[in-house]
Amino acid sequence: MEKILEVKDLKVSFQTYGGQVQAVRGVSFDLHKGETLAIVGESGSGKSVTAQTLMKLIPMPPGKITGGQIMFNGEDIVKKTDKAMEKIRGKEMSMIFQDPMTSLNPTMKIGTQIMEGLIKHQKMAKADAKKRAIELLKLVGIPMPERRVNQYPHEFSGGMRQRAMIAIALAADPKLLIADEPTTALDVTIQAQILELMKALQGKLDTSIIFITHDLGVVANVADRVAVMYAGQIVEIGTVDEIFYDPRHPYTWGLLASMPSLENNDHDELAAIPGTPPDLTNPPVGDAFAARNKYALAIDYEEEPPMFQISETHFAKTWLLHPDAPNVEPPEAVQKRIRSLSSNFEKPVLVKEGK
Amino acid sequence: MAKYIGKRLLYMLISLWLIVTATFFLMKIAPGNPFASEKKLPPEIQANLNAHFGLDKPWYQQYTDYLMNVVTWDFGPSFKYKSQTVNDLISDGFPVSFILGLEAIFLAVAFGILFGVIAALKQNKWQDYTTMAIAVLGISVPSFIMATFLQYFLAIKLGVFPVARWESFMHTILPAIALAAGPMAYIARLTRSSMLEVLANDYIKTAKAKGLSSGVITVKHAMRNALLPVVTYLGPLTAGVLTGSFVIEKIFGIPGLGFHFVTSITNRDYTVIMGVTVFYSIILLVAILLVDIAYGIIDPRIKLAGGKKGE
Amino acid sequence: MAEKLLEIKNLKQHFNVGKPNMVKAVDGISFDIYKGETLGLVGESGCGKSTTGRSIIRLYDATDGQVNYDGVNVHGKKSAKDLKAFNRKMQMIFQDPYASLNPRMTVADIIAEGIDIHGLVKTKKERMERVYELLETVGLNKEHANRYPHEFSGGQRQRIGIARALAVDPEFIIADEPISALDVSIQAQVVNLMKKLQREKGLTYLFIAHDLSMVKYISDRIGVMYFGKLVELAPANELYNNPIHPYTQSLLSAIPLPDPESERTRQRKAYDPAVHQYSDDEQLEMREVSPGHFVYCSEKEFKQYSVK
Amino acid sequence: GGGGDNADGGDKGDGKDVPQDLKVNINTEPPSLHPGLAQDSTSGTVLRNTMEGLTRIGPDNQPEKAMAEDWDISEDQKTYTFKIRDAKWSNEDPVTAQDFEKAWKWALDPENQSTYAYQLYYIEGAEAANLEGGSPDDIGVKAIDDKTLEVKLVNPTPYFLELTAFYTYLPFNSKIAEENAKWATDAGDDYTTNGPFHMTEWSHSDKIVLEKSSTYWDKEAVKLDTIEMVMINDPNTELSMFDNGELDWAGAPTGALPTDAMQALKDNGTLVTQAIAGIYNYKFNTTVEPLNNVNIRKALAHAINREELIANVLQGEQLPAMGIVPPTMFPENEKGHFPDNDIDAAKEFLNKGLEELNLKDPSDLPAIVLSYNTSEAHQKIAQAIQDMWSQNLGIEVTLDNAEWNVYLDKVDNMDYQVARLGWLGDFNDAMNFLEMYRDADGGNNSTGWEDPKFQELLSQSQTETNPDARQQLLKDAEKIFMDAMPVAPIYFYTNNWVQDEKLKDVFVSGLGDVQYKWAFFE
Amino acid sequence: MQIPNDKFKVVGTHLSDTEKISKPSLSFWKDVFIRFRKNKLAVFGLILLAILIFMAIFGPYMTEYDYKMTDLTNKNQAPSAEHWFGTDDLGRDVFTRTWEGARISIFIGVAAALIDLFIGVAWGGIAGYKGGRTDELMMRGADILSGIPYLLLVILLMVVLGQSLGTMIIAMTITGWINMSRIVRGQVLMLKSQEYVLASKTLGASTSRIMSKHLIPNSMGPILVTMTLTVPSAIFTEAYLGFLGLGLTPPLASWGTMANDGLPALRYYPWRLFFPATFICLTIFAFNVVGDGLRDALDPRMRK
Ligand SMILES: Nc1ncnc2c1ncn2[C@@H]1O[C@H](COP(=O)(O)OP(=O)(O)OP(=O)(O)O)[C@@H](O)[C@H]1O
Ligand SMILES: Nc1ncnc2c1ncn2[C@@H]1O[C@H](COP(=O)(O)OP(=O)(O)OP(=O)(O)O)[C@@H](O)[C@H]1O
Ligand SMILES: [Mg+2]
Ligand SMILES: [Mg+2]
Repeated sequence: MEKILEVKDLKVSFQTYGGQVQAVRGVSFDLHKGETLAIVGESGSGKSVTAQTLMKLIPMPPGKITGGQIMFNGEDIVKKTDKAMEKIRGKEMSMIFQDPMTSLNPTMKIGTQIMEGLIKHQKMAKADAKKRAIELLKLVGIPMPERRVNQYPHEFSGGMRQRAMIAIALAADPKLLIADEPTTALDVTIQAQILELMKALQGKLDTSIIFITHDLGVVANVADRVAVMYAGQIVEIGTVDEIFYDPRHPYTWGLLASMPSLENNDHDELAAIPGTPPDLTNPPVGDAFAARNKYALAIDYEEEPPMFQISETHFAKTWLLHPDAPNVEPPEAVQKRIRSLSSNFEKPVLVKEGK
Repeated sequence: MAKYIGKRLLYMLISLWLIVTATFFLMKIAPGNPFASEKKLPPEIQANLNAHFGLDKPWYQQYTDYLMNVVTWDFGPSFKYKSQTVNDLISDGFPVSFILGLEAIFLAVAFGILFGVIAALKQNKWQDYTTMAIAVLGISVPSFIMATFLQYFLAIKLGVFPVARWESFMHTILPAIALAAGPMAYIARLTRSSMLEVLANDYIKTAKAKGLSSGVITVKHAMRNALLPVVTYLGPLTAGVLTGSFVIEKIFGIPGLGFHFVTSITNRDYTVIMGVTVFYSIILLVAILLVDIAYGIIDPRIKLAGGKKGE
Repeated sequence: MAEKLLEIKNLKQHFNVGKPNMVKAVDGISFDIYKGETLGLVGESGCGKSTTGRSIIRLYDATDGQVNYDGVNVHGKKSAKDLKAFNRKMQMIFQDPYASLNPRMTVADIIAEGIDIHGLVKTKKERMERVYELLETVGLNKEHANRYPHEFSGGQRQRIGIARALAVDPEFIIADEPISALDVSIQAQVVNLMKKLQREKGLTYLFIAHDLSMVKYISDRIGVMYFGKLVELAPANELYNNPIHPYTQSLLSAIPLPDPESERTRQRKAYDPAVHQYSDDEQLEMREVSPGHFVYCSEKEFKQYSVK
Repeated sequence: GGGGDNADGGDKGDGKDVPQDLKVNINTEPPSLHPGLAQDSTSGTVLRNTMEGLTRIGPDNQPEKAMAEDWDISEDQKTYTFKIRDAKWSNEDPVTAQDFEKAWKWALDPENQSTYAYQLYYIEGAEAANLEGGSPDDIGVKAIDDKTLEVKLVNPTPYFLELTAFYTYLPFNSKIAEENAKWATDAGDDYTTNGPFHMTEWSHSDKIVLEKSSTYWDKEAVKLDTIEMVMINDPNTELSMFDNGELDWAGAPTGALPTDAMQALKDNGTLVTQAIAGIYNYKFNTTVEPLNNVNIRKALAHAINREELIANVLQGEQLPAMGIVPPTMFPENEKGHFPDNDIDAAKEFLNKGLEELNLKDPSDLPAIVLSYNTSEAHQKIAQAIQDMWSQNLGIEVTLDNAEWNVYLDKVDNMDYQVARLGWLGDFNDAMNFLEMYRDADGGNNSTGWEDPKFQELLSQSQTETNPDARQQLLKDAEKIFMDAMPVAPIYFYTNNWVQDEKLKDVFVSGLGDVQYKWAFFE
Repeated sequence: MQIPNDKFKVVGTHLSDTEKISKPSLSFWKDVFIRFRKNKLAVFGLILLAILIFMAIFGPYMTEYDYKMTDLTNKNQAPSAEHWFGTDDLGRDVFTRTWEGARISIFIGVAAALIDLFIGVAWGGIAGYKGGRTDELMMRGADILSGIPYLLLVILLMVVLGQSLGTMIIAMTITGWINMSRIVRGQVLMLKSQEYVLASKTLGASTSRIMSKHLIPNSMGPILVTMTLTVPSAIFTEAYLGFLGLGLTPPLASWGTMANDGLPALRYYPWRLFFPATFICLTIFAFNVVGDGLRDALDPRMRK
């Protein structure tokens, strides 16, 4: 399959008065045509920053790409000027932002905000663009779209704003769609509709999707592959089955264990990961997750773990995969999921340059 | 909306009435009278004049007379300019002031916003500093100094423009610039500051993500939202500028209305004071109403009705 | 159950009244919230959940209806002092995290705002300690206290909002999608915290959310809203096990599960309001189908449902 | 504009091809161009050039024949009989004696609100008709026939002929005035004129255009084709326009020159200076301490260095005033009643005054308040004199300025200590400068001073028919006045202006009135 | 890679590690100060202001002349070793007068800015925030004040209160705040429906708190710009009022009166205008860059 995007060792930091916040600390992944990559992870782990960096939308300054490459269609985005980016944004790549209220212009009608991209990139006439905008609103499940196009963002509910954002992004018929928590504010029925819509788009245009979400149910639904982020790094990446059925990183375990399930009725505490995430102005030495990891090894406090490869597609960044590491039992909730996958290598293999 | 405007029109009438009342009493309390001069009139003539112009009537009667004048829009003759009525003064002077004012406002708004936007987009670059320097000059050099400078350098030294008077389009340029400089500078500063604020918002990022060019983003997304303080300022400014500026008219010998605002008071020309005050106030009040309506258009979150619970 | 803390009677909230684009965001809903319980509120996006919450806490003046808190009408006139006391009792976590944070205040100041307003601490040091405590409670770092909202990720912002609401030790919290932007682990942390506070201090929650598994986990009772109306209200388990209203059924069928395989095969039930085939003269209201289980239905449907 | 059609050639008249179009500044809108209503110099300037009275002040500053081609004066100098010449109004109506009679009676009719009606009070019955309800028929002006006008006066008035050139004495076309009461509010068919120029355009607050009148009896003498009178109320602009060739004249009497330009204009030799009958005074409030003391007043009056003030502050070659009547009337007043800047005398007076007030030192005097009305020129003079008084006499002075009307009110109510006031003569006679101090409560006295001897002398002068004797009476009166010093004279006014080099024969009278009748460009 | 075996021992969490705080807690204002300090131009403006104030205090004593001492024969002298800034039309030393004038003009400027801040901001803020009838009442009040002829007001004030600095400040106060109040009201109208204001409301914040913590800080841009505009206009208003007989009496100097007096001399004795005008410009420039710096420093979202 053709690679549409290749991110290599991306590093992004923000200059603040408190010091340099290293929001993204060497992220590498690739994305194929027509594929959906879900990114999950700790909130504040750099998912949005990574996503926005792909479109060069982080504010610069204070943000700065301190290293790495973003090869999109064979060209390095990092080197492109703003002017050149204008041709790519909204046409080749589009993005659904996380915060729907502040991401919509409060003084512009929803319809106009959707139409803008259509008029610019698809050279539509105004009337056509409006028709299309209404169509898009209908597609994202907003009732009475003819009336809603003429409303302003503050007259929309949270979920409706989010859907408007989605409509804006979809209007572009992009090759790469970056969706940053696109369905958090949606009820499950609408969420399902939206996911179907995205899949339909994917089917039609062979769009690649980067899907950031916290909802593992949604991940299970849409993703082909999943990347788990923690403290500015990808700590585990693999196919959706590999992550759900054979997770290797203790943080992934923590995530999977924290979910309540519909079936059991017990009112026990949910299994949260203890502690607070690290301060990215001074990332800890060694494994950033170590301090909160009950499986942390002594070496985790000294040296950053390298990337280990478990299968052709499955990588994890933890010392636990080191041949010398002791065998540990994942939490119970995780153990229930684990299946042995045939594609796995015999033994985890150390990857030199963390991929 | 119609209801709101109706309500505001009512308030306007009340405001106008209060302005007229306050002006009337201030005018009456102020020492002097329209016939005072260095060479004093014989007291009998003075009394005769007072009687003729109704100045000997009790104050409440004079007051109601003035109110009637306002209501019927007939302010009577000027005390000083005996060949003209107040209505004449206004209808002669206003068109001139209006044209000059429009030119000035156009200059102020067009260049003010342009400079402001450039300064904001190029924050802390030379463009920013240049516009800042222009703005500082514009703000700190008042219009009469500006006018004298323009006259001196552009009219006398370079001879590009006529020195003064109101005869052709060329004659309007210098006064319009002098009048516009201050507001332009202020608008530039206001625009810069609110543009900076707006540009830091997330929706600018969204607009970028749509692939819009920075020009379109600036004009369509940022400027409109940054314009609110400018619009606020434009209301009273328009009223002030359209009704003429005393100093500019004096320096450039322009037969506008602004002249009367000051001279009617120094002359104690009561009818003219009343007339121009009412005229200006109406324009001012309308301009302010328009500003309030513009708020709702610029930012739909601002509710016109103002009151909670539909009062 | 315990005593009623909140009584909502026929609450209506219409926007743009008298204009062609009038929206009946909330259109006559009634329910009670008991002391110490968590009432979950779910429903289609745009159905009026946030509006309900905002009307309860007086951010909107209700078009019609009543909200009684501890027997006192929330929307009635109050003295400044009563109002302040009331404000301390009832708090809200806003749906939109970033918009609800003043961009010019540090996180510490945002969180401490309620503390300052109600004078809950005496010294600066105490104040900071309280702020650190709250930060930690919501899973943030002390380091973050001096930063500004724009320097945070979506989830972190959400947590600041939660901390702010908790700061004044309220009795009743309206949580408008408090956890949707958080990762599951932090979600768990927050939910655990809310539960703990409820246990310890007898807090009452109105919990608005979309994540039905979380709603089920935290709520005692759940209300389902559709288009400005409450369509079903039942104890949490009852609702899951025995959903009656077709919309509820559709909603439950759409819950995504964190299991790729089941997701590949899931079947959703669509809801079409036309199935009710209500005629004009039918009286639609909340009817108690089984003890504590209310459904918005017509007389005819009521009979059907009761039979089941 | 009305001037356009003349721009291409001045081939009328002398056949010279210099355009005869004058552009001057008249400062402001003339408040009224009705002779009976006019009361200011701007209106006067326009009227003087469009209308013509019985006489006109000729280039020798004497009244010469104008509408009156001849006159008779009775023995007692109280009856004047004028013979009106065959002149026409601009609408070809003849100018008649009735036009004068009606015009003067119009002004005296209290109905008409003429503020300058008192200028006609020299005529028998005039004051009564204007103020006391006297019958207009008793007014001593009568058209004996179309061309004969008889005027009876109250007292012998040596300057009456001169007065008939004054604008309140101008006639108007009574036929038109009867048909259209508002005939004087705009240029047009009804604004008929009998003077050298005819008003063709009056755009209010902007400009007035005069054109040579084709019906004027003496049109041969008139050389200018048009006069454009613009209204620029800013001395700097006026001068700039002159420099830029947009005006042919800048400065007095119709405009003003900026003081700061004086030096430069003097240096390049273009400044024209001409004395006029007017004086700039500091009046003393003789009813308040310490200014009720004549020696203090004298001390203050002596301690002003007028020469230096004129040379450096005013810069208009004004004449130092050490008397109250301008030298145009009393030539010996060029020297005045006391020396300028006589510090020794001033100190002597001061000490005497202090003694009388039982004070030891000038510093015991309370600060003297010097009031003036809001104007830059007054302010400068006040500051300079403030410094002179404090340096020469050690008297502390505080300045107090007020807006014009407020100021007049203050002065009228004697709510001041030292106040600036000026006086410009209406006619060329010393009486004009002395009369106002006759009574303490007289309208224009405002010093609180009066003296029976002074009053007596003035009364005598009014009936005295011998001009020399009369002159002496007035001089004696002035002496009394200067001895009491209720007013410190500062300087006599001059007119200063610059004019186009080619512009000739513009006549500015001793009162500062301008006439363009004879003017031309060479 | 050789790693000793004992390193591969499960040691578990070290939760206390995350408790450390490396950055000291800063108050908002300290934070603002730090940000302000990084703005070189703003700091330069501050230094400039300091110099101007220093000169205002000590400048008049640097020469042998007194500000009111006239010397008519030495009038209108160009700048020279004797008279550094030349002399004016009464022969007074312009240098001395410039710094004498600085005292008054800077004082007036600051007073006007404070009037703006305290009356204008509060008035507009309350009107905008309260809305409804309060808004109507307050803003119509402002309209009425700005409709009444100012000159008339001033004349009356002068008659009633007499000539003094206090009267002048009152005259400036009467209408000085109106523009600011309108600007602030506009901003507040826009901001008051922001969610963070609502949030603060639900916390029980009083109007004054919402104003001072939320609405005003977020309107700081226009407020500062308007204040920097007020300063020069106040400096010239002072001259105008002085000329009308309100406030300072000559021979006291102020930049405004000096510029007024010097203006007609522009063609002949330019230094009489140049010095006061330049210092007005410099002051305004300083106020502007300081204002800008403050604005930026007050907005944490700003790029550095
Ligand atoms: N403008 C900024 N200035 C300083 N720090 C920033 C800025 N933007 C983001 N950060 C920091 O970068 C880190 C990553 O933020 P990011 O928004 O990518 O998180 P995220 O993974 O999207 O989290 P969430 O799931 O909560 O949205 C956070 O720790 C945040 O504090
Ligand atoms: N200020 C407003 N003006 C006009 N309409 C509004 C306004 N606020 C909300 N609405 C409308 O009211 C309805 C209910 O909105 P509300 O925000 O309560 O929905 P919600 O249930 O919270 O949805 P979500 O789950 O998407 O947040 C929506 O149709 C919305 O468009
Ligand atoms: Mg994010
Ligand atoms: Mg909502």
